[in-house]
Amino acid sequence: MIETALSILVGIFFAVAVYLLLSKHTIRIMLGVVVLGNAANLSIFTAGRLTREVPPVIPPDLYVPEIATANPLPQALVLTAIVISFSLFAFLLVLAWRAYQDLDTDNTEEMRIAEPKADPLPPLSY
Amino acid sequence: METDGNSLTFIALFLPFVAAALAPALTRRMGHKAAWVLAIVPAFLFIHFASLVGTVASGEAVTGSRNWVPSLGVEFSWFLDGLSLTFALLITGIGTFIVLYSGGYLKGHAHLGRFFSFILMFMGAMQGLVISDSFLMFFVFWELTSITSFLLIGFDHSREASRRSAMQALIVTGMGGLALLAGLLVIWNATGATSLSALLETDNALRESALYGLAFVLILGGAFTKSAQFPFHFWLPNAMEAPTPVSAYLHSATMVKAGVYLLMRLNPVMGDTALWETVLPLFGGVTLLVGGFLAVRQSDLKLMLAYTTVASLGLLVMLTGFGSEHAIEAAVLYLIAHSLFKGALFMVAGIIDHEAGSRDVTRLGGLRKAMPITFGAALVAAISMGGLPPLFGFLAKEEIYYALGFASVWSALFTLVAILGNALMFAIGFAVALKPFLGPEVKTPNHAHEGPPLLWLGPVVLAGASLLAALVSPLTHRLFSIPMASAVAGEPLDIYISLIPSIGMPLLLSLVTVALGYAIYRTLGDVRARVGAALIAIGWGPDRGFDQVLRGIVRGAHRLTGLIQNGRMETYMTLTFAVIALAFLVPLVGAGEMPAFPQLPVLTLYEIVVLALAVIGLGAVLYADDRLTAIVSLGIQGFAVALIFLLFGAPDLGFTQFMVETLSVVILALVMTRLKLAKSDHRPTREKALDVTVASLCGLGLMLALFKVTSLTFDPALSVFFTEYSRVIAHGRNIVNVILVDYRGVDTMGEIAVVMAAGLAILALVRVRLGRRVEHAEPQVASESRETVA
Amino acid sequence: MTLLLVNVLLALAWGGVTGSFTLLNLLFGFILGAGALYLIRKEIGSLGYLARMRRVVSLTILFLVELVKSSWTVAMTVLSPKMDIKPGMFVYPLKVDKDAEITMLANLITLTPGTLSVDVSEDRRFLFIHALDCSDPDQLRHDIATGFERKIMEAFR
Amino acid sequence: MSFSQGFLSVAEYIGLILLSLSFLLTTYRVIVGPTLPDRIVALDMLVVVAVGFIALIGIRTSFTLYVDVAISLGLVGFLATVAFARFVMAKGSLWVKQEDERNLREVSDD
Amino acid sequence: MESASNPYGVDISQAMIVERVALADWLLVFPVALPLLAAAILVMLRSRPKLHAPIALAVIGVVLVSNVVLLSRVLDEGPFAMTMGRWLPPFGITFVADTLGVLLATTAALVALVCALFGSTSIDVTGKRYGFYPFLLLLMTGVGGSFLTGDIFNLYVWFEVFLISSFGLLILGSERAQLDGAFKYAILNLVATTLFLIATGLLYGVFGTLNMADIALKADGLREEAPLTMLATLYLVAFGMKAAAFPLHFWLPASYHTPRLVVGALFGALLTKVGIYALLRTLFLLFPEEGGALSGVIAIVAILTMIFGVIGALAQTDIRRIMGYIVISGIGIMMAGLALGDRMGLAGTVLYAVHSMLVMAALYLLVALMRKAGGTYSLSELGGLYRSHPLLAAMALLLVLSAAGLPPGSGLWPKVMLVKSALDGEGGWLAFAILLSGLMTTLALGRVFALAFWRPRVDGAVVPATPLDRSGMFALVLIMVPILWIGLYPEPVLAMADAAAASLLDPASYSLLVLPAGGGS
Amino acid sequence: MIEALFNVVVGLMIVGGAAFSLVASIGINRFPDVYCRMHAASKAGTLGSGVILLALAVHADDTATVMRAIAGFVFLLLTAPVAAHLLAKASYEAGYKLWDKSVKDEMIVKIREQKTKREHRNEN
Amino acid sequence: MKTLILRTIAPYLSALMMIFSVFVLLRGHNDPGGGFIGGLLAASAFAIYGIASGVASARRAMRFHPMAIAGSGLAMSVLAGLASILFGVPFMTGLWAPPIPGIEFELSSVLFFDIGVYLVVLGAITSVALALEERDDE
Ligand code: NA
Ligand code: NA
Repeated sequence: MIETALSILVGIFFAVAVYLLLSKHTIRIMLGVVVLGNAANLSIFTAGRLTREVPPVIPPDLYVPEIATANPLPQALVLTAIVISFSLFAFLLVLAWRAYQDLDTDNTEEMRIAEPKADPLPPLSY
Repeated sequence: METDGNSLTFIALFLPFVAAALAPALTRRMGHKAAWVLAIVPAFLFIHFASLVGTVASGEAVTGSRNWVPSLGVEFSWFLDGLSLTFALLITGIGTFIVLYSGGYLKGHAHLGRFFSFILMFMGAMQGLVISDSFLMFFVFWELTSITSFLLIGFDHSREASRRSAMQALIVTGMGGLALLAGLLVIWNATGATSLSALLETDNALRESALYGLAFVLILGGAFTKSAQFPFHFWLPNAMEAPTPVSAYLHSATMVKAGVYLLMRLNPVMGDTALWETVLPLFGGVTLLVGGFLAVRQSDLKLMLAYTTVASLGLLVMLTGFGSEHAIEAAVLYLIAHSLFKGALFMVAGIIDHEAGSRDVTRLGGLRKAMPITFGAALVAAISMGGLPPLFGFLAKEEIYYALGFASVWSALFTLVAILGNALMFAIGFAVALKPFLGPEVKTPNHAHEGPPLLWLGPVVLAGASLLAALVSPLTHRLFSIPMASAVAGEPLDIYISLIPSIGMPLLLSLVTVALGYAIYRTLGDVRARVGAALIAIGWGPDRGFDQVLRGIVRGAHRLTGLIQNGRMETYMTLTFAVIALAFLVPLVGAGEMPAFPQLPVLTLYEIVVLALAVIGLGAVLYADDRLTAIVSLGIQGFAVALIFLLFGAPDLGFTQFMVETLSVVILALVMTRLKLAKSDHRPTREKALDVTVASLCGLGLMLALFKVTSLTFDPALSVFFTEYSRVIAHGRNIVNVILVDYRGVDTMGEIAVVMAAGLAILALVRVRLGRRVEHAEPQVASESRETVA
Repeated sequence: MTLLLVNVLLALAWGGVTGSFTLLNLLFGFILGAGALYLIRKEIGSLGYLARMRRVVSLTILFLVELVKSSWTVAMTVLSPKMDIKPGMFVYPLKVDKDAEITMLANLITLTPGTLSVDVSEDRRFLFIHALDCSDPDQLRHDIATGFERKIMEAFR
Repeated sequence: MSFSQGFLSVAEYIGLILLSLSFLLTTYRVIVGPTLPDRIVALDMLVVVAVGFIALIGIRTSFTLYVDVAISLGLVGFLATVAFARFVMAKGSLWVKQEDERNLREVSDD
Repeated sequence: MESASNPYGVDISQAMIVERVALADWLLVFPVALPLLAAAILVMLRSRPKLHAPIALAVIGVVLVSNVVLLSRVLDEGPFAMTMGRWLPPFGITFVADTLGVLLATTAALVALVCALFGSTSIDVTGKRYGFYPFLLLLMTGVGGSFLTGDIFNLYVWFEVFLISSFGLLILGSERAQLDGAFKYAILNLVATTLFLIATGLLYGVFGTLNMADIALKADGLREEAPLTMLATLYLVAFGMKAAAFPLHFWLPASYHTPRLVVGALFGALLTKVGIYALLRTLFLLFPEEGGALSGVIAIVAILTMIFGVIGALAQTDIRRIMGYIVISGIGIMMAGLALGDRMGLAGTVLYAVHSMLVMAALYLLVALMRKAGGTYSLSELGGLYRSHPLLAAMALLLVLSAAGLPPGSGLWPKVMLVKSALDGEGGWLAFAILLSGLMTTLALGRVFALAFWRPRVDGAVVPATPLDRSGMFALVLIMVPILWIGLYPEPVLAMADAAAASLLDPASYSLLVLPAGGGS
Repeated sequence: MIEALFNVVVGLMIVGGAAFSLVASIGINRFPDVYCRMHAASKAGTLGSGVILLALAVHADDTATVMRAIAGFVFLLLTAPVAAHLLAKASYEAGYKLWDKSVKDEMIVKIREQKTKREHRNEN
Repeated sequence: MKTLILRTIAPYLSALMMIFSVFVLLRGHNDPGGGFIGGLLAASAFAIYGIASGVASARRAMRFHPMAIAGSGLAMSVLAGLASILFGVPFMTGLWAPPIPGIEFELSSVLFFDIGVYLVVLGAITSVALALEERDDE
């Protein structure tokens, strides 16, 4: 069960990603985002079962592969997911940087513009 | 049963709203005289309903329907029997005069058109309410009365008191409306009936249902709030903030009686139970007394009348709940009487206010000469209210005492309550009708004189109607009282009472009432002071409580929201991941989906190294004590992942992963040049413990999930198909790519949409900057070079 | 003319990577190459491109020999138990003056283990080189001048 | 299996192990640094070793398609190094100072 | 193209659909393909922002019309499916036009049209240049794709499409609060979609298929051994987060008030509803039994969400933030239908979703116009608008009523259905919570009306009766029409919601529609 | 026969290349400063991987792969020195000092020299 | 960056990478590669070019705004999918022209789709890279 090894690895990836995401600092959160993406991708890859070393490519002289290949579908799914998570990551990173520029902090504790600390009590009259 | 009258009834339901829509434009053109035109609508409706009196009096109900929401079994249906028809007549009849009165009262007001509009909508809602048959239609119109009265009470919106009263009315009656809705739905469940007429045919079904208690409480919630029963009575006097025509309309014929209407309507199927006959009289009786005493406390004409309305409503509820035939007859008679005299008196109060400039009874007097017609109308109405012959109020009062009697301790108690309440109302009625007119002339803010016909027409006609109805009481009974009482009782009843008093207990009690009432009237100033002192001693009341509750809710909401939505990203993330961890683990443990411990794999040395590389990379990211190290370390785990993909036969993935990982690092490096670099965070131990726990549980959850999933046998059908036809049909040897561009090309289409959107969004982020508040200058392609060539 | 040559070379490179030297494929490669050249049209023109293939080959052989030789030296250095190195930075006065030649020289120097081109002076007259064994910089300068630099000038002038 | 094939497969395995060791050693340098350029040099080298690793897998599995992966990796790996070099140039001096401070602190801690 | 075999001697009919596709079936593709194409073209035309609004409006108009035609076709002739790339289902990606999906897609298109119209004047040139309309169109693509796809992974992709476009819309303007809000929004939503992705990976590992109809068919056979409860729970959490259900709602109040209000309108209308839609699909189509087992949890979540929403709304001073909490409260109400799980409750949820799309969009647009008229978002400072802008006030009142579930607005009917359904079952607490939240919504929004419209300005100033921009007012009036229409004559939409609910409760017929041959293995 | 020879050659190249990579990775751990480490990384490393690529070229049985493997080798040779140069230059400019036991630093001398010359010129 | 060596070699490296990217794109249907990877390679090429020779000249080399290129790619992909409307087959059905002898790849709607992917990735990533580099140069 080669999947067991990867399952454990995915668990580690996920845990590390969560730990990083729980940080207060935007750059660490960004690192968490990358690791989270990898955790998700690896988990799809693992869930689709693993085959060693045989890529799902049909040799030029055949119409269908002779030997069992790795499962192509999860690969396609992961590919899509990689691209998407990369796009999101790039956006988030630039967002974090812009937030840092304009909010002068990379600490989420201090990012209190949208929901300010001193939130006024609404009027109690009519 | 589809008759011509029915089509007209259908139209009647919309007519007031059409008139309401036209009112502003009409008023803009005709000024206050638009009242004459607009009054045609209620007058017409009155005539229409009057034309049905014969049919209904003969014991037949006029019903009809149109399709509305068949999917929900809801029809747009109406039901005109003695009860609803009498209400409809009162609403449209009084409505006619109210429209006219409004024209006179608010003559020259900038928003008279709007006012007409509101009052017509209100009338339409009220009319719809009483003639609705289907539950939901009933509910819709019920809520519309709340909403339109909200608008009317808040008409003078620049005053805070108006706004407060409007909100109060909306909230209290809105609350009741929701209870009513629930109640109706419960009844629907219990009986299967979706309309009132169908419900009335179910006989004992509701009473015997297990849901009766629930339905009872919910229906009472609706009725008591709407009809201002103690302890929900406070909104009604506050509603006096509305212009007087509104008060007159709302509090005489209409909205406040909606609750009574509801109770009367449901009496045949809900009444006659111990619950009904205990709770209703008790609340009604208390309300009667509370209303009476609070009325005495007041010196403002409108408020005095308003509190007596509360009292009257209490009386009506008490009678309706009492359950005996006579009680029902009494309720019916009193309801009609009250509509007529209270409408008239409110309008009188308005006229006094309008003409003399004050409504304070202590500052008014001697107006009889200046306003003889008004005085006459007021006097007649007050006599009816006092229960004196020869007015309709007398009939009602006689019937009341006849109904209650002294048959038991229970009925004796209510008889005493009724005597006290009626006496108080007697006193107030005469105080309103006599005090301002009799005695020496008092200087009033305005020089008082008789108002225009638009103003006095209403009170005069209503007062006249009180008299006429009593004079021709057999006819009145045959056409209105008996059909209505029969409808309320759910069985044919007969009413004989007339102006010719029969000697007996009722008459005696009437005399006691009058005597007591007169005594109170004479010492009104004194009583007022005493009650006032008592109330001050009590201090707190539901009215002030309303404000306190409201403020408490807002304050509490503010505090609670601040606690949960606290603006701290960390809280949000921690909670979210905690939930995610639970989502993995609870079903695994709770639903028996826990995997068996899987076989350990046999790995080659280099596979181990690659896996180790990934873990080392992760560790390095975690332990890196500066961020750049972390970023570089991030590259390691990325490469390791790519190598894993390669080792397990996924060259495309490895390929992409390498590229993406590299580009991620590149972008990180590009962005990092703009960040001031600081040390990475070190979390306090407690925080770290929490974070580690949450993170580990998440990781554990996903790992176990994967153990479980991979332990199942896998169905490779899709991939087999893809492999089979990849080359021979889709012309591609790289199956992964064929999936990407052909089998599942739509995914890829979405994927590139994401890529493009991300590019666009990042461009916007980079270019559009705060401070300058303008976009960063877009470099012109093929313009001057900015190269740094030496 | 040189452009055409470069374009043909690119087409051949295309044929190489695609592994198909059919006419159509080469033609396609040619078009692609033309496109690529179009993209960098500003930068082209400074390179003198002469078809002195033999000298180029000679340069290549020299480079490969140097590569193996010095790789061995570095490997030995790395693996020697006590790392006895005398690293340092020395300046090499350039004879070549064209950008392409300087670049080529610098890269060849870098690729040869033991030496590493760190920078070119702003006036393009000196090359700054880091050497693992900088105990005798004059010898190093001499080796470069008679080796790579001379061969480059022969090949491309 | 002929001798030469056996030899080759042993060689492949040895190669994979050597490269794996190489990975680990290089990774060690990435992690310990101590300076940013050190890490970048090591990361760059990691990419290069990966190229060899992939080529070796290509040989081992006879799926020569891996060679393209290797080529692209070489090319993009270069991009990463360029970007880092650029970073070092832009922010390096500031960074050097921080690293010096840290090293000094470490010394004083001892 | 039509031959049964190809040069390799393979029988194509074993792999592909050989019948020709009717042109009318393409209506199923347009809601996705047309806005996507238009977005691409607008990006190509990014240097000519003036062209954006007319093109976008035209395309969205076409999409709306196409959706309406599609809807009428589905109602007349029943649902149908198209499997992309001509591959046999479940191998290709199938789009399914059923009442549920098409009804929501049509409503979404209407909202998009209104917002596009509103944005034509309220979004400045910079905003247009940096992608307002492309993002809007991509958002539409993503939302439309989510409603129409019959493939779970494809659903994930569309989620990402509208997520990233929502990012783009969120940061348009790059104000400080926007950056702050966008950061929290982005990270938390990323977590949600990643969880969706992970769950889908696991699901694939269990079922070996991604086609929802196919999954539904296979679920019964796997119920014994496979961790279906866990999958259902994961989807519940992932989509619950998308839908902003308590306690996974945090991103919404943190961000919805920060972007341009027309963007808020789009978000408030569309995004969370997609979450609800996805919950409906997964819990009723894929995992009906497990969804039923979770109904207790969902009921609690529903109650907490609706009450927390209104409490939050009462606590705010900023009217934009009030609307964010109103959105949340509505989610709770929709989740109530999910918890009830009977036909009436589900129909109520679907109808409420339609209602909420329209009303939330309208409320945000109203806030925008209130700001224009009154100069501030603060409830403490606003005032006098009743006098200065009576038409706005009238619409505000209608919207308040509608949001609170009172006549004559559209909110009444779904609430009636949900309460009815709750009382039919064991959902007394749900009914109570729905009614209570309605009352508190009345209070919260009634206060807004009383304070901002009725009350004169606190500083005593008279609010000038400045005319509001025409396309803005027109947009608001335009969206009021369906709101009142549903309020007064709910039958057509209600019947559709009912049909949608019926089909949700009948996964077998859905499977049969998509897979007439009975599945992939 | 020829195939067997090829196999042996490939095997040797693999082991040799891998060994070289290993040496390089030892090198970057043993060398004292970043500049010295670059010697190991950018050359020994490149050479090691390059040899394996060439081994693949030898091993492959179709021209396309052969050409591509060689192309890959060439790409490596093209990029590696540039990368090394960039890093070295950047590090030097950023102020990363040579190992303190380095025997010479003519560069700093030269740069200062040039600078003063330039200033001198400017003054004139 | 001010470095003669990089500036001299970058254009050629970029051109090589571009060629290689097209190669990877076109062979993707049969071997690892395809539009996405090709696009990333091409974007990397422009990124290197931008770093070496300045963003302005990279922009000049591209002629169109990178986002416009991305837009055209997306449009191309969607149109490739929509083309099947003309043949009475579902959306995104691969349409294949008869093979041309001597050309490695076959002309098809699928190819256009993949080229669209390539252009989107190329455009979007280049846009990001150049925008970030540009900000840096200030
Ligand atoms: Na929403
Ligand atoms: Na969302």
